[in-house]
Amino acid sequence: MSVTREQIVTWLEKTAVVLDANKQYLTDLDAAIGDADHGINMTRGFTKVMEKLPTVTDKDIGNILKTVGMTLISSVGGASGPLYGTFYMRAGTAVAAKEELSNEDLAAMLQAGVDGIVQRGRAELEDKTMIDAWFPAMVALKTAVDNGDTITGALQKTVAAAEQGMKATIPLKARKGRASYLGDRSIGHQDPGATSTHLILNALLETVQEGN
Amino acid sequence: MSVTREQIVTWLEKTAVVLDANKQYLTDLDAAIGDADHGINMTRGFTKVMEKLPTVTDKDIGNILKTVGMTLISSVGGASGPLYGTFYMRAGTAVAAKEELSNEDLAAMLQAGVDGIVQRGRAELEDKTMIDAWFPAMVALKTAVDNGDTITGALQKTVAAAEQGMKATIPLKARKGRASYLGDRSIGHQDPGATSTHLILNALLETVQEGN
Amino acid sequence: MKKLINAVDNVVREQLQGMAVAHPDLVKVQIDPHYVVRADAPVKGKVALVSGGGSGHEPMHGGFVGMGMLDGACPGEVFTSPTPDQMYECAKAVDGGAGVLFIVKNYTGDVLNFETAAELAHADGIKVQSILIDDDVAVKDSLYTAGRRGVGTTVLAEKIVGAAAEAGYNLTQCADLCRKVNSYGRSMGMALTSCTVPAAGKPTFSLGDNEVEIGIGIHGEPGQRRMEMKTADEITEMMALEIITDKAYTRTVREWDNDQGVWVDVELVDEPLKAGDQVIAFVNSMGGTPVSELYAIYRKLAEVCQSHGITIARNLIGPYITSLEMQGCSITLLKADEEILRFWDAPVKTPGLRWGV
Amino acid sequence: MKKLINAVDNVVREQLQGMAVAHPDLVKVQIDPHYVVRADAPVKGKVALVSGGGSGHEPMHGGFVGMGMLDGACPGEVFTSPTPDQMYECAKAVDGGAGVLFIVKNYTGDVLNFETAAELAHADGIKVQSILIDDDVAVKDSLYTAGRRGVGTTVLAEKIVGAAAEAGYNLTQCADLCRKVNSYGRSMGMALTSCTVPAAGKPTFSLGDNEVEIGIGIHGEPGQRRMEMKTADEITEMMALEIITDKAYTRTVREWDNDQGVWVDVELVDEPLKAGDQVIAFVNSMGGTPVSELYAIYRKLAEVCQSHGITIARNLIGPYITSLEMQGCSITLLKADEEILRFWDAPVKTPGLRWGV
Ligand SMILES: Nc1ncnc2c1ncn2[C@@H]1O[C@H](COP(=O)(O)OP(=O)(O)O)[C@@H](O)[C@H]1O
Ligand SMILES: Nc1ncnc2c1ncn2[C@@H]1O[C@H](COP(=O)(O)OP(=O)(O)O)[C@@H](O)[C@H]1O
Ligand SMILES: [Mg+2]
Ligand SMILES: [Mg+2]
Ligand SMILES: [Mg+2]
Ligand SMILES: [Mg+2]
Repeated sequence: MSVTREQIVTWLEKTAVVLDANKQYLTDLDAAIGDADHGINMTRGFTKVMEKLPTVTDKDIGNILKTVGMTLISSVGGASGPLYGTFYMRAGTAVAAKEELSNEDLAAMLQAGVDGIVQRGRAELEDKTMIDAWFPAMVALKTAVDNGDTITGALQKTVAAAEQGMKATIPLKARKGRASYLGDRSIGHQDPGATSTHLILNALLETVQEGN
Repeated sequence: MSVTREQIVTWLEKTAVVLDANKQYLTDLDAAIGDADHGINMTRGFTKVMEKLPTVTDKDIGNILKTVGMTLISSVGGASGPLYGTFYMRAGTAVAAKEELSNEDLAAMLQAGVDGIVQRGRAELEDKTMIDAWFPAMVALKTAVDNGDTITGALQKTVAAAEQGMKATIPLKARKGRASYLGDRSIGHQDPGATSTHLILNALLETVQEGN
Repeated sequence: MKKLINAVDNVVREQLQGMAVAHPDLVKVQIDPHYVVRADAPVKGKVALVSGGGSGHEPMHGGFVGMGMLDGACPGEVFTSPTPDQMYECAKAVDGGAGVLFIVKNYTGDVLNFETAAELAHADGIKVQSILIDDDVAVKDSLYTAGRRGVGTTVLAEKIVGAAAEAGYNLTQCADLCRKVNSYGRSMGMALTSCTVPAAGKPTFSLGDNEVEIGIGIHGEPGQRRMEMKTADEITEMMALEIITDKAYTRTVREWDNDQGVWVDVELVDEPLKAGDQVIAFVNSMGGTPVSELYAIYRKLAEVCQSHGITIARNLIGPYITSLEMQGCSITLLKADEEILRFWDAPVKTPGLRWGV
Repeated sequence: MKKLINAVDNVVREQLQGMAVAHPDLVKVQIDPHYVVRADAPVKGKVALVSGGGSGHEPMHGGFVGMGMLDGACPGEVFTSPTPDQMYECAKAVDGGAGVLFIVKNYTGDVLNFETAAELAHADGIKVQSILIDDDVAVKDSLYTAGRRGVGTTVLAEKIVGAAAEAGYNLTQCADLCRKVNSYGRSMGMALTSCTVPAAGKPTFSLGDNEVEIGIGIHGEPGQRRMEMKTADEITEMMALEIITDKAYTRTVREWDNDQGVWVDVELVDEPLKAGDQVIAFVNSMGGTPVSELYAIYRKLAEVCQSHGITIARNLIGPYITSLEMQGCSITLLKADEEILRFWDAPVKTPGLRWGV
């Protein structure tokens, strides 16, 4: 089993669609504990990605992902721009020159991307950021791949872990990003970045499920 | 029958009370077609009048009324300050040195005051201003006095004429003061200045009725 | 009502006290009766400019007191004309022997109270002239109204005539220049929201989510008409066109004849703007509209002017003549000749407007 | 949502275009990527100051570009940090050979994007230093938060360091002065109303008729706490006391080491204000609060400072670092030594701040 270049492209397209569909939702989450722009930021970024994508769909996966990262960095701004941008840049570097990805490649790609986010943003688990979704998702994928799960099975566990991590941000008190200024008032709200992370991973699962 | 100095003082006290009680009402009328301050202006003025009044209650009526006029001019501002101020100044001049007023004195006093308002403000009948209450009231008083009515009877007709004039401002289109800027939009609203004029004259009637 | 105020009765006084502690180098503030004069008043031999009106339009007028602009300002209660004794005391405090020019916005209250003040000052031997600002094109005729309101041109007149007085113009020259500036200036305003007079405690009018008031004055009063919300470009174009295509405006005003000591009726005519004219363009916030939105307005205004052959020689963009916290804006176009531009560019040093020094 | 805008996607661009037509003598505006540089950029041999951040804080930063203040400003989308390529292009456009100082407000987005920009500029051979402004005392600890936000002190730092650069300070001297100004400055803000981000179309939060937010930042985010509306005096005293009694503040920040081309962690400590200190007092409107209310605030602030032995040497009162049309205010006290006062008084000529020239 493997993930093809075409599937990576489909994943990115699905991501653009799902973020757009959830633009208001993500922005509302950000209004509660941030500055009411996360959905707007992500849609602006992935609209640009969709403009750029046709120019690189014949390139290798590493190249495609790096283009996505650079596009996000230069069009999103805010905290999520450099963080998601770094994710795709590092993910792309990890799978440089590949035309399709084995399950192990996919796990390595996710790990490299998440490491990049942590290095840039210096968030730790339970700081109530996107890391609370990315990190358990990455661990779940690695474990499932190590256990020899199918790609679909592995990604189901990945998305489930991301969803759980996302929901687990609700009771947390934020320690990074704008939400941290609210102190206790951040408790009881779901982190917008963790929510977009879950949507992105779920788009990957759906892509792979359709391919089977 | 005559109006005593004490009754003039009572009239002014009653005026202060009734304007204060109608502060919100007058301001609301002004909000509709002006700048939402007529009640505030009138109360500010008559609060000052009440402060000054004790220092002149032993003076003659002309003196008392001129003090009221000067106090209004120097404390109200707006359009109503100089207009009502002029009314009391001229009224006071018309009854200079008197300690009590015959019915004829009262009619002459009102006429002098109203003439003063017209000279300053240059409003004509049906311009939708306080003149629409003052003018018919003045005519009614003069006619009643000429007919030999009692003071109470004459003032009842005066107040009735003022009230009718006040209500007659409702369908008018304003041609003077702030309301004139509204053009047709001023139609359907009662003029605040005509309303305070009616209240002031009614306070005089009540004073005289109590005295009997 | 939520405002950063204490007791509503103290609003004006406390703002003046704040101004006094903030700018002792620029102004002196007198409380009861309230007026603001420049720190070095009276300036001997210089014509003194005095303006005034209701409070709630800040920085106008108190914020325009200082070198190169006003010598004195008389703030009334919020949106209520000041009283003659304020104006008279202020005139006495600033007269440096060369006379006092009253700059009066055309509202019944302001006009009547300044009339009495001029009479009082004259009786006291102070040379007085009084010029009316009536530039609001939203008021169409003067026969069936109190005449055009004084709005945006007031700020420009105070700056320009202030510089002329500083440069040594005598009282008649200052009055003539002020009359010219008024006749060259035209304004139009609009509101997105009402404002709340502190003493009233609630908004003066209410507007639907999709409504705006067009042709408002500066006192939170409703405008000439209410219409559906439109884009900034459409609103700007509409207002700019009302100004640019406004016809000649004729009316009779009372002016003070200082020699005779009487009021005389004079007929004034403002000529329309025309292609080839240079202007000072003034985009003003009503108080609650941020400067960023004014720049979007200015962008379109420049386009409309250009397409009508009108050159913007100078501009002023910001909250200068406001209606408390009202959201909205006004546009003023002032035809500018060499004399006007020269005095516009001259140094000014006031709390609210400063350059060249 | 009612605003004087056209399509929400064009808001920032059209405001910049308006600024370009309004002030060609002061600034040049670049569209896509967006940045504003002074009309005479690059100024040879002078350290160039670049700041930036989300739009919606106007006049900051674009309005502070010009002689004696910023060389360049990078506006992001409304309340969204700009991107590294804007900053990098802007740095290239203003570098006059003496290097570029980035003045960065401490928000995760601004910090991360400016970090990338510094790396890009350095790789290009441009000397870069980057100083963080983190002056908001409403954020209590830095261990469990993203650290204090950069608010009012930013405006003062841009003015003061801008004058120093104009006077010939080299890059390190400018960076040191900027770090000092930041460590001497403390701010606190509050909101009466929310603002509405154009792209969101509705207010970010809603407040009851009798509620205010205390300890807000400048992005329409809710504050540190919500409380019942109080008088201007009570609110002023409360904010002033939080600033004056604020303890020493210690945190670790990343600074760019231009020689090594690496980020290094440095520990910074801000010492508290104390009796005998001189300050620059800055009373700022969040955009929708009129200047008249700021004067009432200033009046009380002066009283509170005096009773704590703190002398206000200079002041700035008006809307300078705003949150769109939000009603509310912030107070900044900046301890001022002779160096700071000298550069504060130096001439400045920008669309948003001008004196001495
Ligand atoms: N230091 C950080 N590390 C990881 N994620 C972060 C960090 N700071 C913020 N985030 C994420 O960014 C999200 C906010 O993104 P966005 O609203 O687009 O940017 P901004 O906060 O600049 O407005 C938060 O919900 C959080 O998940
Ligand atoms: N020229 C005038 N002549 C007579 N009355 C006038 C004139 N102009 C205005 N008024 C009266 O003044 C009233 C408004 O007074 P007020 O609200 O106190 O002053 P302002 O209009 O200055 O706010 C109007 O309702 C009208 O009756
Ligand atoms: Mg956000
Ligand atoms: Mg009124
Ligand atoms: Mg009034
Ligand atoms: Mg943001």
